[in-house]
Amino acid sequence: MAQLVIRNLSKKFHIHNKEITALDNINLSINEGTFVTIVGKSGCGKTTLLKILCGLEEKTYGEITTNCKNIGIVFQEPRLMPWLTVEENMQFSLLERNHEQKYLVEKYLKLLDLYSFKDAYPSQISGGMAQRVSLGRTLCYNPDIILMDEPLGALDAFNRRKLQKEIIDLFLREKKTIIFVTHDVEEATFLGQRIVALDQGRMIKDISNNLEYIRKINDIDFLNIKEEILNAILRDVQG
Amino acid sequence: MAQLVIRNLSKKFHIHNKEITALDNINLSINEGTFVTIVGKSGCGKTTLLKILCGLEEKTYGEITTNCKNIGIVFQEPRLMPWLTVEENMQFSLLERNHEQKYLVEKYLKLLDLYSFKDAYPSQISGGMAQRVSLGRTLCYNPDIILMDEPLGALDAFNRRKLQKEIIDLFLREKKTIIFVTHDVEEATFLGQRIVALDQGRMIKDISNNLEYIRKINDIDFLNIKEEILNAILRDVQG
Amino acid sequence: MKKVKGFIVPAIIFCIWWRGSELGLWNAYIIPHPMKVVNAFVILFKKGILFKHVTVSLYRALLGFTISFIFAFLLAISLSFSKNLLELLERILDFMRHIPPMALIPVLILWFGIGEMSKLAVIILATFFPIFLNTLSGIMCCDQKLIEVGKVFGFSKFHIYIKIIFPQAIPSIMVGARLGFGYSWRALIGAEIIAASSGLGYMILDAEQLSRPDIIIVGIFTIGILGSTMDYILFKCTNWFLHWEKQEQRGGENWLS
Amino acid sequence: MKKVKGFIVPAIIFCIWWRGSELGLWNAYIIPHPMKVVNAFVILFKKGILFKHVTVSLYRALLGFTISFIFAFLLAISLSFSKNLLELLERILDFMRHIPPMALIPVLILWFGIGEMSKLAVIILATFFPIFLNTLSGIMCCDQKLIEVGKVFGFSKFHIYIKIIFPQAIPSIMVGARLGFGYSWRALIGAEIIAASSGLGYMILDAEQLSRPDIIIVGIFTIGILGSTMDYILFKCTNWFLHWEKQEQRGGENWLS
Amino acid sequence: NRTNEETSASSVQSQVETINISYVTAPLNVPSIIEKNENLFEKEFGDIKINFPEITQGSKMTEAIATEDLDFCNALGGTSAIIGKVNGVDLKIVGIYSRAPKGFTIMTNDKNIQSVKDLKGKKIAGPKGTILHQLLIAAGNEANVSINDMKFIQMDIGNGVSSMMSGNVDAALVAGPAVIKAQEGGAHILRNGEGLLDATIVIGVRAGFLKEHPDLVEKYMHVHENALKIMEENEEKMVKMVAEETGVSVEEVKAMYPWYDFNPMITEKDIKELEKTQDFLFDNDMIPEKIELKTLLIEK
Ligand SMILES: Nc1ncnc2c1ncn2[C@@H]1O[C@H](COP(=O)(O)OP(=O)(O)OP(=O)(O)O)[C@@H](O)[C@H]1O
Ligand SMILES: Nc1ncnc2c1ncn2[C@@H]1O[C@H](COP(=O)(O)OP(=O)(O)OP(=O)(O)O)[C@@H](O)[C@H]1O
Ligand SMILES: [Mg+2]
Ligand SMILES: [Mg+2]
Repeated sequence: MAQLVIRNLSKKFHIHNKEITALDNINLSINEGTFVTIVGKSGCGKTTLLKILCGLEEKTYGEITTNCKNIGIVFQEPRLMPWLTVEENMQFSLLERNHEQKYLVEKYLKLLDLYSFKDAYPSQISGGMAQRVSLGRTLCYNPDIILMDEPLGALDAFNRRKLQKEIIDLFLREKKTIIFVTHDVEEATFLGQRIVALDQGRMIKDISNNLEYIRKINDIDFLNIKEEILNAILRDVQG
Repeated sequence: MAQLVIRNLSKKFHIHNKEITALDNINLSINEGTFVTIVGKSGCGKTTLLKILCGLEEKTYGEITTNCKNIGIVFQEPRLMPWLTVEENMQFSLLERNHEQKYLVEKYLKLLDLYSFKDAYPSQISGGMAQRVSLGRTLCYNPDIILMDEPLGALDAFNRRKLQKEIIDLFLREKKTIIFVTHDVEEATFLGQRIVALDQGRMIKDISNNLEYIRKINDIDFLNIKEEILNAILRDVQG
Repeated sequence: MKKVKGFIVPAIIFCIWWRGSELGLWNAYIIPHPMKVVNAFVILFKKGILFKHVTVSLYRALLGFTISFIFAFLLAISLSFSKNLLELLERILDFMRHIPPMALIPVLILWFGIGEMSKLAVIILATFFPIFLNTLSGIMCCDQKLIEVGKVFGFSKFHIYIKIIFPQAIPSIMVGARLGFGYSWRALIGAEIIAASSGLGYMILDAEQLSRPDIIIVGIFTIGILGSTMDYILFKCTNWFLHWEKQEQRGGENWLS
Repeated sequence: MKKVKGFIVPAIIFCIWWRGSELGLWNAYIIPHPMKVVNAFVILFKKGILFKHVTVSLYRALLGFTISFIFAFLLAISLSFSKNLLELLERILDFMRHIPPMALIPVLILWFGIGEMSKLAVIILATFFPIFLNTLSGIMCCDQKLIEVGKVFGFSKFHIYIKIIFPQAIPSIMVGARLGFGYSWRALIGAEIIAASSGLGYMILDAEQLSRPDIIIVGIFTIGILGSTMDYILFKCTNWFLHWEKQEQRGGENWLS
Repeated sequence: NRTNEETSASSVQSQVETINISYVTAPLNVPSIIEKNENLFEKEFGDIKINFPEITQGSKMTEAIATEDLDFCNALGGTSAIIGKVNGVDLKIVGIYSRAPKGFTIMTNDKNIQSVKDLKGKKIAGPKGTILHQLLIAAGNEANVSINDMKFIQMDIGNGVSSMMSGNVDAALVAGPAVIKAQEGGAHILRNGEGLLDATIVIGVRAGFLKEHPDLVEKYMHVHENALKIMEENEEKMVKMVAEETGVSVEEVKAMYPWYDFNPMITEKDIKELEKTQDFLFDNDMIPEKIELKTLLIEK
């Protein structure tokens, strides 16, 4: 059974009386425990889609049904609380602090290479670190569906690959539904079991990717899938 | 003659009495009209270096000499004024508004694909757009030395390649000195005439790249240089 | 609709007042029957007395407010410029902030005489600090990251203030100004203790001495209604002028308007 | 060093006062010689009169401030919760904001008698609005993006207030509280007009009636110095309690302290 | 009306628990100071608790009478009593507190002003609608200077003296210890009330209280008379007490004391004085109508 069904979803914004169609008739039905990646160019509506899914933005039209309440999101910007340390930011979502959760926070601090900065304030850490803290904060929240809005955007290749693998691990271990937004087609192909390409608010591609984790980026199947998505987006650019 | 000379530059921070060496004895001398890229992992000190160069951060030790006053920086975060529209943000640095400058702003608005959003407020545009506005703002300022702190971080591959080419064009046309920070080795190799690799605050590589613009990323020379930098950084990780 | 809502509570209070007076629930000497107050109002209005008092008080309050605003604003800017000046003046300012202006009236008379100046001084003493402290705090709490943008663009301090700090500090400054304006009105009574022969404060003081609660209540209503109307007009204009609606984009809301 | 700097200006003023009095530059009836004031202080102090007045006033001001703070804070929160309530109350609050508490004294006597209650009411009327408006504006101008973080984590309104809105609104609330505390002190005179037989305001009023400028000046100094000291202590404590130093990380500075 | 009767009927039965007596020391209210310091009321009234709220302004006292927060005004200016009564405060005069024509003065700090005549065209500060105001008008009439030829500026005594001393007004209306202080500061007296008016200050009681507890009112007057007796018997000690309480030196108290006639009996002359006061208030538009003064006095 599908855990999350999106039907005919549309979203229009108004900027100075000019109408902007950020999302245009999106139809998606996502099963529990799927890793979906959404890829598209800047301004194509990726963030808007995630915001509507987690209830931060009103939809203009359409229907969303889900059977789970706990949806977490990693925002595109870190959005850390400037008055809290890295550690306090990580445990921000946890209202009680028991042993288990302390352990969780510590685990992610180490995993995200932040342990030695746990007492630093957001203004004292680098851009990439901040993004990792933001990722860790949502992981600590431990939601049923995790929405991620370019969480690895500010990271260098090494950290990026390392965290991609960690996210796959997390996915395989906990069988969470993950919706991962990125502008990087390779990243989308590397991570997603299902890859959705957006352009100007429309879904232009929705393919599944059954390659086994951890994927090899020079594998011919991998390159094929990547190529297919790329072409879809590029065609749209030309057409 | 070198336009910018950095000698024995060090920078230490204190977080809760713990000393952090963000920059460790950096020596660089950059000639006028050079395109330098600085590459390194998250937290290696790239942003700190740029901030010291443009005078926003005090150095702990060392010397910086330069013969030009006009140093502009594109920050890692967009840092747009929330109360100004995209267009107003673009012309933020311009205190008078004559014909020439109006033309400049318009040019960059179009170049950065922002023209149809010129009346939008920062809260109404996507993450990638915001980064482009921030880039455009500094370009309108038209400084002698341009420092760029991962300006293309939030952009998708297409926009990214397009803007990389625009930056090269700008460089070739106006012969500005550009210091470009990125965590993407390919980007660094694609852009830089000289590539500096940092790790944990130390310079671990400083090579020149005389390939002609526009470079081909599958070219063997290109791949060699990329490999060399990658290895330097990787070696450091293992060693 | 929204406008109407604001008058529900005053209407209820009025009804209670009326009924209560009819039923003699309270002392008619202190809170007279509404009709008596209306009568007093009509008489004062017809004779032009009320109008005279209103113009004088309006003039005093607005002038006092304007002077306070200018001084407080300039002082806040100077202190945010120079840490030295801040340290030099903070003790004495903090001292001044706690002194009741009423206690200073003899000194004010000595310095400024019994003319308009000393009345203005009382108003300024009451108005100055909310504007000053809110402006200072607005400037001080400004986002450092945005200031850095200005620094890199080689902005002069002047331009950093104009283009970055003020737009951010406006909500704070507005709170200060509105508070200050409220205190200007309130200070009328204190100010018009000093040898006044007109003004709403004088009218109230005089009515008190002559035990005329109806006139006191006319005075209270005139001050209250006029004050909140002035406040409304003044700040609608300012908002319009400052394109305040842009603030909404930041999630800030304009309270009480 | 920094501490010393703040006392330079007061010291200069004192010197001018002394010299001016010796040279008879001004009327000794209104500004008596410092020695006369010191004498009056010594007498009041030795007899324990000053101490009695100080305790009474301190008690009144602190109690009035505390009550105002609680009410203003709760009201600001309620209004930020419910737009309906805001629209219902804004007119009447704005009206109240412009009324001089002194003009309301007869009404206060009617409602609260001539005991402590009506004195507290005057103090509360003077103290309430800075706290209320600054708190409301602090809450309203809060960064929407950070609130969204809380919403996504399924925080209740309560937790959003506690964990996101208040930490951000603290600079505003502090400005309001400090302003409010200043007005509490200032209001002592107005409050102690009502049938008081002790308190610093009473002492000044009484001295005024007995034409004792030396005692008036002792009163002014006591109010001023005590007020700024209390303010200093109170907010050092609060800052410490709130780990205020964290605010520095945001570029906010703690003014006047 | 019926409700009023009911409440009064029920409170007749109820025991009085507290009595509120205003405490005013200025200008030189010797009996009050003695009564309070010697606990005379406490001794007389036994179990009943006595409060001495310090309400000094006449208009505030009548307000407090109206709200029943005050039962007795120990010293209420004749003007305030009349203004209050005209405007509907239920108040009765049970006795005269003092007559002190010499205690109420017009003062100036200007050497060139030697008589009331010189006040023509000058600025004079003082409290409007009070005995002092009445004094100014009466003195003006005597010297053929109309109030319209003087610039009268409304101010309380303290601020008036400050204005005079700082040269912002030419003369001020002064009473009580401020007279002495101003003299020390260099000012001189132009005219006091002698021969112009009696400066009648009265003892007021809430009419409701009088109606319910005439016995307590009688006791009050008894204490008052007692205080006067104590004053005469122990003058040295009492003068010292007064000096302490008012912050005036012993010599000054001794100098001022004879100015005051504290005889509480209401004489025909006093009633005439009050009539004069009422005329003054009416002629100067400070009361809208006149009342029958008898309604203000306690019926014998
Ligand atoms: N204001 C500060 N106070 C304390 N430490 C700081 C401060 N700014 C930077 N640092 C520390 O200096 C180091 C280098 O930070 P920097 O921001 O230069 O990294 P970076 O190379 O830009 O990384 P990224 O790619 O993630 O942006 C980090 O360890 C960081 O914690
Ligand atoms: N609050 C808003 N008001 C008006 N327009 C908006 C708002 N939010 C987004 N938009 C518009 O909706 C479109 C899609 O924006 P969105 O943020 O979803 O893009 P995105 O795919 O996340 O891009 P990026 O990769 O650059 O972050 C853009 O054209 C943007 O201008
Ligand atoms: Mg986005
Ligand atoms: Mg960085």
